[in-house]
Amino acid sequence: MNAATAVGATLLLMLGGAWLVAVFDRIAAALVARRPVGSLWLGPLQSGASLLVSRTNQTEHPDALNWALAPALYLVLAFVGVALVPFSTSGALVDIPAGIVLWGAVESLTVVAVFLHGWSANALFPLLGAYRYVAVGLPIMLVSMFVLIAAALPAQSLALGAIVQSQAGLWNVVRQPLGLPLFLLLGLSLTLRGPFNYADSADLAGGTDAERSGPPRAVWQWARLSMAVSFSAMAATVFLGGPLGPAWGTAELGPLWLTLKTAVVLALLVAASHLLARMPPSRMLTLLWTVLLPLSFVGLVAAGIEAAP
Amino acid sequence: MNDLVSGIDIAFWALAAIAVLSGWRVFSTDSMVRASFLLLLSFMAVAGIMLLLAAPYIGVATIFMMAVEMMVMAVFMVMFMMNPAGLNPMSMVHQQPLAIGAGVVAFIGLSAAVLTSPLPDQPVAADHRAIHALGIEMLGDSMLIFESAGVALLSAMIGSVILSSRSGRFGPADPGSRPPGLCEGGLPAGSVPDENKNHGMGHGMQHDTPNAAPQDTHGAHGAQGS
Amino acid sequence: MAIAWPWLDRLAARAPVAIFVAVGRDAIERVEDLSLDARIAWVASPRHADVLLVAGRVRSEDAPALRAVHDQIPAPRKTLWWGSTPFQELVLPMVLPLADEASLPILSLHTRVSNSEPDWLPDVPPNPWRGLGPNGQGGKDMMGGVPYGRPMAMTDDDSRDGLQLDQTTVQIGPFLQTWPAGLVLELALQGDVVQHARVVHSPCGPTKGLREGVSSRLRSAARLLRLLELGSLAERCLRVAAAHDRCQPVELAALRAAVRRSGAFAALPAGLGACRLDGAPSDIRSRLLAWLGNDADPSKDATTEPKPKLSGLLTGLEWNEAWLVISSFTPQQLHGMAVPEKAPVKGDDNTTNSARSAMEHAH
Amino acid sequence: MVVSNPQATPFLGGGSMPTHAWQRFHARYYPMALLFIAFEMEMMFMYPWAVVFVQEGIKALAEMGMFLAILSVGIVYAWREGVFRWQ
Repeated sequence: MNAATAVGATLLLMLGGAWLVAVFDRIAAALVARRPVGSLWLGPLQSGASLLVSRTNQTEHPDALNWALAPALYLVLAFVGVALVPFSTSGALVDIPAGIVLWGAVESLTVVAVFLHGWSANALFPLLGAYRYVAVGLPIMLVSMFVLIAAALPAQSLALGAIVQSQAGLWNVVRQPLGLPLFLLLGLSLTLRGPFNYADSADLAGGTDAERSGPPRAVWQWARLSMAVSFSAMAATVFLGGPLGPAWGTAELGPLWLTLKTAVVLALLVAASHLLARMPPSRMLTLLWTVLLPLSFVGLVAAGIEAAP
Repeated sequence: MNDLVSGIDIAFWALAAIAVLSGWRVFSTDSMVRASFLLLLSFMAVAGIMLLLAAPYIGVATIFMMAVEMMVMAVFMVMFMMNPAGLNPMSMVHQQPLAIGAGVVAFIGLSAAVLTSPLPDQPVAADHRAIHALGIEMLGDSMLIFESAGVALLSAMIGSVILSSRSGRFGPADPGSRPPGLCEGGLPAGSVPDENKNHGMGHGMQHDTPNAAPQDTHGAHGAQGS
Repeated sequence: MAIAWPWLDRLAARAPVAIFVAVGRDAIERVEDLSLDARIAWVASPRHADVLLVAGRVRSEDAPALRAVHDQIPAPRKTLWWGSTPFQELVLPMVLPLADEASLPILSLHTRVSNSEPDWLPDVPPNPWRGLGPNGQGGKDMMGGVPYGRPMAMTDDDSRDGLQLDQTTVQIGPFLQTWPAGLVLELALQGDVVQHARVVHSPCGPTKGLREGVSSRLRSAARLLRLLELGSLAERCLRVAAAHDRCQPVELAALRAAVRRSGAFAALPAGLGACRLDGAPSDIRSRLLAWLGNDADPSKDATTEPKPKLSGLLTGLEWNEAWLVISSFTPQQLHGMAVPEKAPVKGDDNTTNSARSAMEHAH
Repeated sequence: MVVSNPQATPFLGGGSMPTHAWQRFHARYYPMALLFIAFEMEMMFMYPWAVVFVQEGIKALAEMGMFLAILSVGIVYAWREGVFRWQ
């Protein structure tokens, strides 16, 4: 595959994917609020345009470099994540033998990006959001690491291509039933959504986003949506067999299957973010370390026993 | 591979330059947060060099580990350092003769190690499974090292909990504790929790609260050591 | 910096108008009903807004805050005075009685091509300051001076873990979304834990002659749900409340079930904001449950029991918990709880003290 | 891009704070952050181990059991000391 075509396709996918997430968000919001959906297809574009034409704000003596770079870093991380995903059975844009470890690096750098976004404004609300996000964003990463290691056991490899191949008989979502639900929690945290929205939350008037306006805010919001796409593609690859299709399909249909499965995960992610309440950070820390993390241990042991020869 | 300069060479030199430059910037910035993440940038460039050396796991794991560790380091540096955001100008280098000496020794040592060790001259085989080999090693000869690392890290966990948490099964940890002196045998650096439990002597401010609004004692002052 | 392409402008003009609302007296219900209009987006931060809506009468003590939030809206900004009196110096302000519908005037304001309103506050830094040294950077020594116009926070005692780290004193309010209209709090924060709380201005109080009914309780529930990141469910509460106001039959049981399914009750820590209210012990969970209930009127206004003090309830809480507690009282309940308290004597407050001495150093 | 002083003031709902927001920030989860670092280190051993798990069979299973047991001891201890909440 030509590298330029691949990059262009990824860019298109991220734009289209972000738009799809925004559409899902509108549908979910309308369903939960019991109201008509309104401007569904053009709505996200209109909102994005209104961000782009509004003027950029500047706070009092910010850390100007990081203030400018944080949204871009978040966006780049979303792109790196999606570049790791094998779109067909022949491989991914970035095909390295330690794929899930690199995804882990994307997760941890996301915490850095969100922290810098909140820190660099030199304002109270973003600062509180940043620190609170670090508290919850770090331990949830441990959960996701256990879940991904469990998925690597039957594949005998850390490469995402091999993990896809290992699901030819049975998808991981069935073989390791704890995996996808726990991984979805990480997705909520990575995209600052609903029950894991500790950074950009309502009790901080938008948190790390509270002092933003104009095109940088558009980039930040696009990055959030893109990260949702990236995460969902990753979840579809690790748990739903990625580009593997039913027996009657041909291998060329791989990208289509992956796109469909990604959309399913996206729908789950959006639904969870509109339906579930967020708890105070202290309570969430306790839940994470004493319930969710041990639960991921159990998942790993179960996956180990299942995969043992 | 007979080209005078290959893409790999360019990548190596670029990454090396980033590593050195950002490493230097760590010590010339005023902001603790910037210093932490510049160090992260330096490590990431080194990790990129490891990827060039066909060590994918070590390279990627370095990025992963250093991202979270520098994040935690930034949290702690901001917590405990004066002027954490570098609002006032300050110097990040202290004890310069000692530091220069240590730097020169480390540089000579590492250079000697590089120059004297037999470097491989054959490229790694394309189908070499480095991660697999690492796993086999950990379950084979290095098993003992691996498990003792586990126990060592457990003791690190317990030690960090003991040192850092105030609460515990047996009540608050600070009654009777005394911060270290500013000089040997001198006055404590902060306040002693047992004395004057009403207000902090944080930075030598005198306090009297004749007219303070009556507070519902939900723990504002009550939680101080008995 | 902003992008200016004609087609982008046309697309943006069809987006909902982002309004930041400064809620004054007796206006919160009107604003909440307005926010259900799909052509309008009620945003939490003035940075995200195009239009400032001043709804209801704003007290004179809140005027500086109103000027501040107005100036925080990025240009081009416009203001609509909805049932409020504009400042004297403004030229041709747009005024509308609170009884009129505001959505069309807001839309017309947004589409009208006009210059941005100028700042309402003088363009001066918070403290006079000139950079020091050859690079014009920072203040004196490590922590001194007013670098870039402000001093740095100084250390103080901590009520939870005893670590003496920086304490900042901050005044919050009165113009925040999901915040009681008119409430101004002074909080001493270490990290995000409230060390002391003090009521500076009490909330505007409940609408006169309006008895606490199904509608007003649902609106209170909506504010609390929004803090639990359940914005869509909060909107549903507001819709049910608005329907109830129009005397349409409403189904509360289904709403209650939806809130329960969201895990809102499990998310709220049991015993948070516990106090005796109207002669019975209550906490945040029981109050939310009561708001979503069907009872005619649980609050007996005949109780002579003294009300708990809001500042006492907030002390020692983490930021999110503190805000949840504030939002767990109806305007009627909050009325007697948040009375202005005297400021501590000068010199007792570490931060202002150090700020003042820093100022002296700077000159 | 320069904005006026009143516009640059941080948003606090109309309120204000006299100082910079940047401060020696009292992060309330510092014991957890330390624990997390130790945890993370151990996790790095698990990736190569996962690759050879099926090949090595019962030996790898036993090693994982031991590893998870060590981690669990750390968690249980920290939980007993009340670390997993806002300090």
